[in-house]
Amino acid sequence: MVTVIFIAIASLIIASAVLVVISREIVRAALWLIATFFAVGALYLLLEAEFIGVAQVLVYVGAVSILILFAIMLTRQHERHEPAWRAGPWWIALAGVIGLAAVLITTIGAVPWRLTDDDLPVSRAPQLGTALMREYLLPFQLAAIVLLVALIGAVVIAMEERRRRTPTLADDIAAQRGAADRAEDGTP
Amino acid sequence: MSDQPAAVRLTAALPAAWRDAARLEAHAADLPAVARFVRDRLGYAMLTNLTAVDDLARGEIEVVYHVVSPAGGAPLAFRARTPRAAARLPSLVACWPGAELQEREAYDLFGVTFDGHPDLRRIYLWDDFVGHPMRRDFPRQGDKYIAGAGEE
Amino acid sequence: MSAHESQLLQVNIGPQHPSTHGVFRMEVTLDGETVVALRPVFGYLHRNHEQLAEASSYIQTMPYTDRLDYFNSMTSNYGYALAVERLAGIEVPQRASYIRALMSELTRILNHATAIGFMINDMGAWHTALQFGMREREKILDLFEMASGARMMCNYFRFGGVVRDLPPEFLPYFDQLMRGLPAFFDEFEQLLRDNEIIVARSSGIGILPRDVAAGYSVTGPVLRGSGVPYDIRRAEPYGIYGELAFDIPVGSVGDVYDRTLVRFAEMRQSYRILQQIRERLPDTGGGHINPALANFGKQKALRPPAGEAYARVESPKGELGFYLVSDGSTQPYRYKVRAPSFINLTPLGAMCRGHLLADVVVILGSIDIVMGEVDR
Amino acid sequence: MNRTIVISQILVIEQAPGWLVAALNHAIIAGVLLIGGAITMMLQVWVERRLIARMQDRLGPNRVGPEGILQSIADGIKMFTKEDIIPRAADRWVHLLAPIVALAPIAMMLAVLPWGRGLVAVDLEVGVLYIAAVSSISGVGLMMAGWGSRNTFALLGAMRSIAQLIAYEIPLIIALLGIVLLTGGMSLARMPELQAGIPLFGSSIPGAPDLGLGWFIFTPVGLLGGIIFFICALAEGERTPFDIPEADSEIVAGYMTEYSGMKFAVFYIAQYLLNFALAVLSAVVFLGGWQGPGVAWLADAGLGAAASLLSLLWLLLKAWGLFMLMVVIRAAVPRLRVDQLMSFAWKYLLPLALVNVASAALWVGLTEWSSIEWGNLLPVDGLAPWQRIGVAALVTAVINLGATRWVLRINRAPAAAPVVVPA
Repeated sequence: MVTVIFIAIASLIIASAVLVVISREIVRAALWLIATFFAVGALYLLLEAEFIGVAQVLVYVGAVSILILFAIMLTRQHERHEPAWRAGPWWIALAGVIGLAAVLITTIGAVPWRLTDDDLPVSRAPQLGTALMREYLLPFQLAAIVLLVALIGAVVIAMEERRRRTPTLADDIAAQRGAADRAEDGTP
Repeated sequence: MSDQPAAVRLTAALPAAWRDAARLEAHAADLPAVARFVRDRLGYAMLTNLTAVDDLARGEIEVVYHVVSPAGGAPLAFRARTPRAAARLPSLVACWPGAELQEREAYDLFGVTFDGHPDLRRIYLWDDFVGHPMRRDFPRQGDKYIAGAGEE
Repeated sequence: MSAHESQLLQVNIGPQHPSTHGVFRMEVTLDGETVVALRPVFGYLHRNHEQLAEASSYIQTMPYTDRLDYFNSMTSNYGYALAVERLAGIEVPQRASYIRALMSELTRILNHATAIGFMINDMGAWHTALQFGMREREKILDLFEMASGARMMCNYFRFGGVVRDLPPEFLPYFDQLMRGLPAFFDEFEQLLRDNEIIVARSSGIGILPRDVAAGYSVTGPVLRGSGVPYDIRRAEPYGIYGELAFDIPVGSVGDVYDRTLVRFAEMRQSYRILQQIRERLPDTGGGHINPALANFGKQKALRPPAGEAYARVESPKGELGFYLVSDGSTQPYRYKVRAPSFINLTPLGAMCRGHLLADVVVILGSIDIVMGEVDR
Repeated sequence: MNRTIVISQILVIEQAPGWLVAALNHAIIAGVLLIGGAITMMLQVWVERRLIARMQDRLGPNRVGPEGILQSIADGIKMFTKEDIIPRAADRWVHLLAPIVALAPIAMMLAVLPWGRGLVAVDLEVGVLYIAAVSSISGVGLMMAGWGSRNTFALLGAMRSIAQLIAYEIPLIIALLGIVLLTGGMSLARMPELQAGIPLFGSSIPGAPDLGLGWFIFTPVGLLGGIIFFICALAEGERTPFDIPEADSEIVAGYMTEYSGMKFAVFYIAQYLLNFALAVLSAVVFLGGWQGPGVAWLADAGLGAAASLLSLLWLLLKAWGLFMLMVVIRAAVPRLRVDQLMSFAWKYLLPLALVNVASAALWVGLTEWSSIEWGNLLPVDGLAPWQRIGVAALVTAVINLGATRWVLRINRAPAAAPVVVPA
């Protein structure tokens, strides 16, 4: 039974991942990417790693992909023209893929996988939290600093946006009045 | 109609501007000067109404400007005339921004071109409409836009 | 400018948009949600009203003026009647003038109550404010029906007076309405002033500064909201308005909030005027119409002498002017309507620039337009 | 869970394979929840229309069925029979799938909500996180709708809704986090169980009767968290004053502009179901869930089924009360502007929610830690549990009140006071 579900989920992951690559329209590719993430989340649930599964959905589907979609829709004019990607000869791509596959397969083969029934400490939320606050405190705090920097960057960009906002009629009049006042001060 | 002292001051200040001083009818070229005087010296800050009248008998179109002062009182009316065949007047939008839509309306319905208007387009009718329907000689029936016109 | 400059977006608001108060269209250029440029587009309801009037006799146009501002047919009637009376030199009896002013002020209350309601609706309130206004409007429409036989297209005015005198049941019902009005004003104004979101959405929005308001030829509550105390009832009194005591409320900043407050204050002033009219109405004389024109055939055969006349009334939306040129025949040679809704739209683009898309509909709502008048 | 297995064992032959029993179990429960959801949605629409009509001096729908209660069914039939329009420029599949992607996660939310004493379909250990994760998926549906319609208004609506969902999800989750600290776990099913007893002190006073009133809303942490959560729930559920994504007076209907017929109805159902799920969630987390006077008494008397029924009634009562509060708010206020909405989330709710988490941590420290964990700084060992709760309540109340006043003060807009001057 579990095997059947696993095969279903795995084929869903592979199919949608392939579709991400071959989709001609970038928004559709992003939507397939979301499907991939979601299926990966389901895979975690199948492994009874509830926390990781839910976090996967929350972070990747709920935040990352939506930001990707948002960025695509904001930056691209939503008219439909065929993407013009003719990136070099095909054999370079093929060589790259084969090389990457070779590296991955050798790496996966070289890792001594620990296939035991032990309750792994990271599978449950309390253990995960404790681990983050004890063993991995420094990386955790560093990640927090990275996020803070990103947040400040966003604020700076937003400030710049605000500075170049379109003036209203009242702004114009106030500016004119200010200029007139300055001119008056200058004359005597 | 017109406020007498204001009209008298106007004719006295700009004696050369009038084609018919009794009706406060200005030469087309002097219209901006009249407008500025009316606004700045006489205090008529609002151009409340702008009307074109098609004077078919004389072959001219008269544009009437009603201006009022925020301080109150009756409106002052001054006017200018332009030949129907090539109706053209200087725009007063620079003086009164409120003239913008009204001049577009006169352009659309009467075919008076206002020189210096920032955005002179048809306002009610579509851009490829032919003719100016408020002119007195515009056919009231048998319009080519009415399907089957002229068949009966 | 900078690397992250976003693309401009062209949006058509209208002509079937829910908040354009009819078939009005605005071509809006957006930067994100900020309005960079806005161009109003007219003409979807254009029916060449002026041309039709020039092809009809004078009295035939009277019911047609109802359709200009279909919310306020009484004031439209008044402006047209005034213009023809000036052109033809017709006297109006005192009682008729009182009835006319009574109807005008009722119209003002009706219009402002619904205009504020519609504006708050545009802000996204779910019809509650509008229903408050509509409830009062229905009562006033009952009065109109008693007097004229019609609720919205009243066609009540005639040259030299009104078509018939007030029926006997009118005044008791009117008194009942008047008793309820102060509570309505308080309740409605509380709804606005005590609602933080409405205040936040309306103050500082769509400012039309005092310096430029007059130049744009705006009139009515829009002009007074900008702080210019200009009211035709005071500036060039017509009818009995010279004898009545009332204040002209003005705003200080010229934003949407000011315009709304001016409308509230004007409703209270209209209530004051109505009280004065109600006191003096029984003592008025002269009948409801000039006897020389009491016969409808005489109205039909009216031939004003050649000449021109421009008459204007303070309609609830602003200065409603009628310009007439007569060539001595039974039909006007030139008939022009100076529509407040239309001309108040002149500064719309300037007022909306720099604000958000959500503010556009609120600013439009605060101008209070009716498409029958804009497109004519 | 156990109870439902019993039910399906009656239905299914004893020898059926285990996976079939499990599948049937889940199918039955899912069916009950979804049919219940559909009926709830119809009732919601009717209640909303009637209640708003009351506030506006109108009658509302009163023709179909007694008091118009079947009006929603009539509307549903109308929706079914309407033409399904797909704009020519639209992305066909994205346009079609969008309503489904929007509705499915919301239906998934219903699975982990504890509906009554012992009535929970799936007791997920990370229930709170699950709710947050699943509700964020529906944003994808809205985005698909906005993009797939190829309509400027739809795109604007989708942008707005995503911006809004992201902005309000953060204070929403942080508000829940405070309660997670208090309960020491993310299981939604456990939350009502921890809210037994009497207000504020719960079951910490020995001998006090179990009134089922130990709701978190009665603690300072729960009160602030509950208010923040409810406001965020209004925004997540796109209710007025936060119905900006579908602001009909501005952008027609937002992402739903190009939808008609049944697909429109699916969006509609999704929205009302989300509102109800959020109301239930607020009730579960802050208002004691199914706890209420009488539940514990019935359970002690051995009437387990009656206790479950009463607890279900309590929960529905609370949820409907919260939903009606949403309706009243809708009738009373207009909507915020986009920038006001954003600044409200980031400048008011987020700081308050963060302060609330700190308060919650302090609460836990003051009520549960021993003096060793305090580093011998705080001699708390000698105090009885209820005394410690009293101290914690006092401290957190001061912190939360102070923070609220501070946030309100620093964000006060410069006074714009245009006044009418009679001329």
